[in-house]
Amino acid sequence: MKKAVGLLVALFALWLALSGYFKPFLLSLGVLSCLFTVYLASRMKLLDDEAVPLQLRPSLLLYWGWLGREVFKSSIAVSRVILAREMPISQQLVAVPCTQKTEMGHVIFANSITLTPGTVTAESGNGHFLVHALTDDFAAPEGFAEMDRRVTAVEDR
Amino acid sequence: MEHHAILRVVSKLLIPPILVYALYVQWHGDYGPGGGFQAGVVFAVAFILYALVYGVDEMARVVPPRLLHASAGIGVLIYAGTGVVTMALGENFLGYNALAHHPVHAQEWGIIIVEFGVGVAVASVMISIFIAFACHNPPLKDEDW
Amino acid sequence: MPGLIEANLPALQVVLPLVAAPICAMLGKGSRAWAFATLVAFLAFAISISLFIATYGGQVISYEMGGWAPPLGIEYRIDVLNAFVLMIVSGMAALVLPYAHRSVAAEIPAERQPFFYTAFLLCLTGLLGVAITGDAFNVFVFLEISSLSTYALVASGSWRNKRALTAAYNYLIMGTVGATFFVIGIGMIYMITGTLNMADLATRIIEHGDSRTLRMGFVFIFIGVGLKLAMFPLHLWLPNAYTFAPTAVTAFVAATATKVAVYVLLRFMFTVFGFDYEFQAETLKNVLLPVALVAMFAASLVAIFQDDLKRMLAYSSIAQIGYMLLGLAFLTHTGLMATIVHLFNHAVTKGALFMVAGCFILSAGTSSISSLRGIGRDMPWTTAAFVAGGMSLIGLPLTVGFISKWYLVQAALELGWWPVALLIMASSLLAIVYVWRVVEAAYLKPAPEGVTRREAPLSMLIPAWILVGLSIWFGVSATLTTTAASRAADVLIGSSQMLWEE
Amino acid sequence: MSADLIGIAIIDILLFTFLVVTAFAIMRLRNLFAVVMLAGVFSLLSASLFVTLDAVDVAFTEAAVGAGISTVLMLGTLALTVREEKKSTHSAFLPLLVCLVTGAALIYGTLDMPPFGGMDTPVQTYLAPDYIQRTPIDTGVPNIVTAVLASYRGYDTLGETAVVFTAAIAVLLLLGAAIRRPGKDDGKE
Amino acid sequence: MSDIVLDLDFVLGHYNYWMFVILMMTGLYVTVSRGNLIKKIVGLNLFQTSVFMLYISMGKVIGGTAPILLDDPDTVYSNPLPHVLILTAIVVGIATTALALALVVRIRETYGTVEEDDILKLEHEMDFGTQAHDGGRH
Amino acid sequence: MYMFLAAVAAIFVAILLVLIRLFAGPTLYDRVLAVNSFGTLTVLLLSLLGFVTGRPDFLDIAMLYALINFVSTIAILKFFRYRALGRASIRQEEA
Amino acid sequence: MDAFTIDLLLDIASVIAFATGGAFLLIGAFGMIRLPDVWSRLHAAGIMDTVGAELILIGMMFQAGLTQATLKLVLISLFLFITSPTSTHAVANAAFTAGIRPVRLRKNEADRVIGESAKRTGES
Amino acid sequence: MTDANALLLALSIPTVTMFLIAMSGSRPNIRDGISIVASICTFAVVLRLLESVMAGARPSVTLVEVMPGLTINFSIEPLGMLFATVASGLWIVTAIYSIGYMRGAQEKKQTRFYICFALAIASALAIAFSGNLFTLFIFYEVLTISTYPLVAHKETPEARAGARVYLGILMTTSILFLLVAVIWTWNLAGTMEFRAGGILEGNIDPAYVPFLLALFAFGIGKAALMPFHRWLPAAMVAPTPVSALLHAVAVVKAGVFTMLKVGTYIFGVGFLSKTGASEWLVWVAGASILIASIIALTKDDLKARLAYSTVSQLSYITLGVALANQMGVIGGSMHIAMHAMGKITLFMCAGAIYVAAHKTKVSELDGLGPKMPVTFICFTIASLSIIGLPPFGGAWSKWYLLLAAANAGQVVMIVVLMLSSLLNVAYLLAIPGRAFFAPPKKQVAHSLGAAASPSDGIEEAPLFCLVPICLTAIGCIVLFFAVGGLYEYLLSIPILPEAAP
Ligand code: NA
Ligand code: NA
Repeated sequence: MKKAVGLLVALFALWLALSGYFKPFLLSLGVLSCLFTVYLASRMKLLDDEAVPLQLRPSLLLYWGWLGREVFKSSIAVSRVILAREMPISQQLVAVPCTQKTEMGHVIFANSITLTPGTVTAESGNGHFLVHALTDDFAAPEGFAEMDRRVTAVEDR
Repeated sequence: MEHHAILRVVSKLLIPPILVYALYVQWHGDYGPGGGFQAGVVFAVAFILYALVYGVDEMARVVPPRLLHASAGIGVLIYAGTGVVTMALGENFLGYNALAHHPVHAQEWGIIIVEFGVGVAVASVMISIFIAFACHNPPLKDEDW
Repeated sequence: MPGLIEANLPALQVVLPLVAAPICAMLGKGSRAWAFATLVAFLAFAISISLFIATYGGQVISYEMGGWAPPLGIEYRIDVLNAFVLMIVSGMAALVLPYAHRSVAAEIPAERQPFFYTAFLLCLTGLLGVAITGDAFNVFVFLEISSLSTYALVASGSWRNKRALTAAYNYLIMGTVGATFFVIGIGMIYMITGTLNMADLATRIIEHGDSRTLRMGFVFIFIGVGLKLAMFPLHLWLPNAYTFAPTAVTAFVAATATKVAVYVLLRFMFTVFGFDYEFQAETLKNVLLPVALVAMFAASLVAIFQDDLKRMLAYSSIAQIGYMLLGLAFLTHTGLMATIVHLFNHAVTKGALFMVAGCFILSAGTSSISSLRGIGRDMPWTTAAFVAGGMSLIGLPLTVGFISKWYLVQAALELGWWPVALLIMASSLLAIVYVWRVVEAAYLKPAPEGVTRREAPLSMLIPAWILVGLSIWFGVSATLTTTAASRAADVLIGSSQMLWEE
Repeated sequence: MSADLIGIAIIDILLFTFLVVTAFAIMRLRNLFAVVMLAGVFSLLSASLFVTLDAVDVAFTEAAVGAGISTVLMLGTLALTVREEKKSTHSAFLPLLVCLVTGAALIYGTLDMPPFGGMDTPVQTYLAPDYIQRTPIDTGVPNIVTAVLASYRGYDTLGETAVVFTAAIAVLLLLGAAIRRPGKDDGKE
Repeated sequence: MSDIVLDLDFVLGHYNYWMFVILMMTGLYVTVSRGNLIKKIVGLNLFQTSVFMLYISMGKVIGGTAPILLDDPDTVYSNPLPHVLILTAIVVGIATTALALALVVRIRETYGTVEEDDILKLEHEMDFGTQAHDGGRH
Repeated sequence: MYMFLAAVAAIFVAILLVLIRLFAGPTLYDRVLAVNSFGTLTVLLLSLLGFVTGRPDFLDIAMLYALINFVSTIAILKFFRYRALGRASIRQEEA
Repeated sequence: MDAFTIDLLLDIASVIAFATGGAFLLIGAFGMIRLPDVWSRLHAAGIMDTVGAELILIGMMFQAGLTQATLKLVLISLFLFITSPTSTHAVANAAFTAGIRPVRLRKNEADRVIGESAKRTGES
Repeated sequence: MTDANALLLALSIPTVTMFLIAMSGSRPNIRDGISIVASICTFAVVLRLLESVMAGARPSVTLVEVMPGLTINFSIEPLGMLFATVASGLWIVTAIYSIGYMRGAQEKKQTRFYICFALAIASALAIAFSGNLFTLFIFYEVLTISTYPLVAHKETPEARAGARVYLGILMTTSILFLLVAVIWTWNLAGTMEFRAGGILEGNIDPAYVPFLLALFAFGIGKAALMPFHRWLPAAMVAPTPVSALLHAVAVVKAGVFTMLKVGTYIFGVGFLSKTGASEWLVWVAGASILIASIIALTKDDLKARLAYSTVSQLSYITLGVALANQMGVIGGSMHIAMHAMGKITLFMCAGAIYVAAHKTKVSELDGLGPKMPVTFICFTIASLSIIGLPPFGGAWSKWYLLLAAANAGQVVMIVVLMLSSLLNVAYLLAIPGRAFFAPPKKQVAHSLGAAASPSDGIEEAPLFCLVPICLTAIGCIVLFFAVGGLYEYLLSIPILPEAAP
């Protein structure tokens, strides 16, 4: 029930952002629409796990800020590789351990890896992500560990 | 941690916003681009995503195909029925002015109702068609691939 | 309430089957869907009759959809020509549906039957919508409703013969190309006039005069509709589609779809572009006339060499469409009259013949002429219906086919084109050949050994015989149809001539 | 012409170029996956073009259909059929002739068309002003396209809905309505 | 009919129509020349979409904006009517595509191929088969 | 205005390059990747066009595409792997 | 600060965002062409989908100011932020499952990850 | 009973008979009885009408308006009355004869046979009574269709092929030429009524008249004008009663009757002679007379020889029309009756020979005369009538045709007619000649093995066959002496336009 309300609130916020009209008629339609969506979501069993509330944690925003910087930095690094005359790529598939407990945490970690250019999550399993890295620099375990730590921190809080 | 967790979780995250977006498009056809048809398609896309990730059988549990077939027809009936109602109220077919005292309000109501019909029909039809394709068993043998 | 219904009859004509279609899909069981669809078809037929009566005297009914005045909104504009076509279409539906019950039960899996009847109602909706509307783009929309449902109906013959699928596919591709050409044409005339209402288009086309865009608009509409009506050599989709579609579908579609397409052509040529539009007149004389003549001969010749009865009748349809186009190409009152009266006559005749073919298929399991040997003894009533229909196809006196040919030849002779008159007659000789191949096989050849063939059920025989009866009735006393055709021709010529003279 | 108009014209031309390139690629490629994806690309490029031509509703629809439904259905078909097109054996002469003749006819038809974007053409001066002026008075709906679609020409849209419904009925008639488990043989009823 | 002066103004006023024609013909060519049933449908979509573009360009007013009303009364709007027509046409197009694809699926299921050449060969064999069968009975 | 046009120009060049990758392949995954990137570029283009034409409220189209592009990519991959769109869920497919 | 200055600053911010974003787009697209195989191209696509796209969206936000358009732009960037890595991952995963391996592969620890799923397959 | 009712009754008796026959199909005796009774009744009603017509009555009935201005109308005038009398009278004879023949030859599907027969008679009467060209054309086609099953009766491949030729030529000519001519006439004159003096004069450019006439002359395929005569020999595959029906009672007579009717009431004899439009037809008819006779000489098959004889004789009547004077019309009309009586006798004889001796070839008849004396005597009488020797009916019609040729100044045609009579002698009289005077051939038995030996017990055909033969043979003689009344009657055919009221 809490999850449903959380989702409802989030969806109604989305509605308001999209609509921009504050006529009573449209607002009531918005409420109805969001209720209907929540109903469907529950039928789809989308409310089963932690997916909904996690999106709203403030710590996540902080994490995103950090991630943005990382993304920017590695973008420049990959750009260098692309623009370099001889293209110094040395591809590798490395196994990266992950310490998150929830599925959502896994996903945030995996997507964070993928979001930062130079590394892509290719497969998951065995408590690890199989990550493709473009060069040795990107394959460094320290980088992943840092990210892993931060994601777990978001998850815990 | 399972194989397609990422896809599954992200889809889980995305489907409700897509549905809300579809409904937004549905109800804001008067004000901006979009309307019943576009909304219906987007609505269906949310279900298609669900079916892609969770399987058609699972989706059939959420919306039984028979319900979909019925609602496709109901969408058409909402539209045509509006026309029939206006006829019964003394206007021509689809003459919305009969729906309220003030013609402008009547028109607005008429437009919203028929667009709703379109949306219901299109969403149901698109999902039905998707199910029909998706449930058709591929007759291919592996060596064909 | 009766007044309300009467005032809204034009809308109800199309809305009734349209509303009925989704309900039909929800009924769940084939026989329930069938009963419902049949009821609806009869109501639609009743509506069309009352519309025909209302317009027979030359009145024009205008109905504004949504209450918006014409060029802004969509208008229904019914004169005797529309009403005539509406009556053909809904009448055929009302006859084919009772017939369909048994044949569909034999040809379509039970769980798909509700969808079949729904598609049938949608097809009816589309055809009626095309025939009744006064808006150029609305024609396209309803044409596509009917076309899409027809593709599906044709394809549903696949449980009898898988070739129905490829037939439907080819039909779909050619039909869609045709529809797109039609849309291009509409776009061009819209571009130079700014309107879509047919009556409004007529006046504004004259205001703006001839132009290259108008010409190509005409050409694309002509070719687009030509594809839909299987104008030779754009007919390639037709033979297989008619051959492999379920019998009831063939009977209905052959009797109505191409007729409605011819109607559209008439409407656009004469009401929209105008009877006196010179480029059109030139095109008709230099292109359509030879094309129609070639169609009459080529298709009839091919029909002679077919072993499958349905395919033979399909090629015959292409030839018969040639007759309709020929009448149109004469650009005279009598010629138009011939075309319009042949719409009805051919619908009745071909409907009956395809129904007979369906009876053969049901009883003998095949429509191959060589395996129909001696069937005249086993299925006397069915075969007799074929003979009567065949005579109408040939154009023998006391059948409707004769009436059509009469006016066609008369139109040719009025113009002094006696070679054309001779060619018309020569082509009907080819019809004798292909009809007589069946008659000979059915009556004069011994039945194959060990084959048992029962007479077709009454639910199929009666509709077929009603059509045969109509083809004889209106062949003996054609005053009603010819007068309607004559007035329709008046409408087509009169309205536009008045306009061009301004 | 102001800068933004020139800008839009250049965008148009570039979009055209991409469209033509994509169309030719579709023609040339025989990998049907690639073809399907390119068809999606074509659809998106045309949606962009529609936006530059002020047809936002159309662009919206084209994007939804082209990216959302068409592609998925095409893929569904590929899943049930093949992924590579065979080389055609018959001559391309007749199709080429047909297309050239049709194209020539179309070009001929364009010669008398009013120039693109003009304001004094029949299309702009005849009905359009009525729709634009009357929509707020008659219906109070800001989106004129919606007003015309659902009210002035609402009957067309009813037909459109019927077409969609027809497609569903047709597909169900052809492919069946029941959800079947894998393994059961289908299509041989 | 007016005489055509093929100057720059004329070309600028018409070039986009000609581009649409090229696109249309590419689509039509794919439809009529390709033997693969799926490719034909893609071609058909191309053809139709190009026609839609032609329509939409009819309604465009240079310096105009999308026909969604703004507060400024002096705004010039492009013609909404072609947009409405094409919305309908797009819907019809997708409906046709869905049906066509369903047909292709069934064709593949029964014929084992979606190539026109192969299908024609199979159908020819079917025809030939029937004829031989009948010939035997004569 | 010019900065929008400049951004549009950059997007066009990027689209061109991505399309080349799409035509060239060589593997299916190259194409899917290209299509996905093309989708993102289109989202940007559609957004920018709203600004260029002076009606930024048409971002709805871009948003629609941002949402839908994902679905078609998933569809491509899912069915390429399992040869069916709906034969079973991804979860069941593990077995 | 008057309105003009704010506008100027916003314009400058936009120009910077567009310029860097556009540059990243171009580099990424160039990488799409230049890099040798699908695995390496994934990263080029990553540049385009992340920094390239987001920077351009941010540039537009500066121009839109505090309007609903900015809200929608934020939503778009949010959606992109969620979907683009997922898509990329899906492509990588599909390629990996299909047995496509990077060219000139320096190190391969795939066994450590897929071992478990292989075991799972064996059980069921 | 009013004349109009009598007219309708005459048409409806054979029509109703069809249904009665169909219902009594399982009981042959009742079925055959119905045929005979119906034929007698019909003849009685026709005689009743004849009486009225001779008294000057011109009954007319309009059944239905098919298209605006186009009605199915029956009106009786002397020419049609003559044809109706011949057809209904000979129906009695043929009906009796068919019973004998069909039972004797053990033919199958006799019910179908009698139904079609009755329909053929009904349409022949309808043709005779047609009040306008449109009605005539309709029943002309009905006649073709109704006789097709009769021709194809045996259902053998030969019968099917023969019937195909029959139907093909008759349909081709009637649709390709006659119908066009009919519609053209309608276009020109705005009416299709048969009117004294014709309806075309003043409505048609004289230059087109020969052309229109050609459409009619060749379109009326039943008149078997060369080169569209092939159907007649092809139809010889049919049972003999059918041949009688074709050659004497209904079909070819309907053809030449139509020719006369068109010449007299559509073109008008005066108009034809004024424009000289029928000049070419005189020559074609003349050629047809001679060529057909020569072909007949070469035929060994008895029925084929008779068929070509018919082709030749029909062209006499066409010639009568083409000569375009009153004597031509009278001679032509009279020849309908004379030839009918003669030719039906000949065919029934041929049938009797087939039933009794199973012989179809002229060369097989040697020595058969003494065994079947009555048959061959009747054959001789009929032959002489066809040749045109007194005291047999044919003499008169040939005489009037000669007069007509003389009136028209066609000397060559006089020669043609004489020459033709000589040829008739050669191909017709040769048959009884061989039968009576040639010694029976023995080698036939050798070659055919199973064929009859000289003493195989061949005797006269059954009585049902013989009686009609004798009746018609006597008819040939009676007609010679009754010609005065006939001539008087034929004079009442209006040749000139009626004076304007
Ligand atoms: Na990455
Ligand atoms: Na809208």
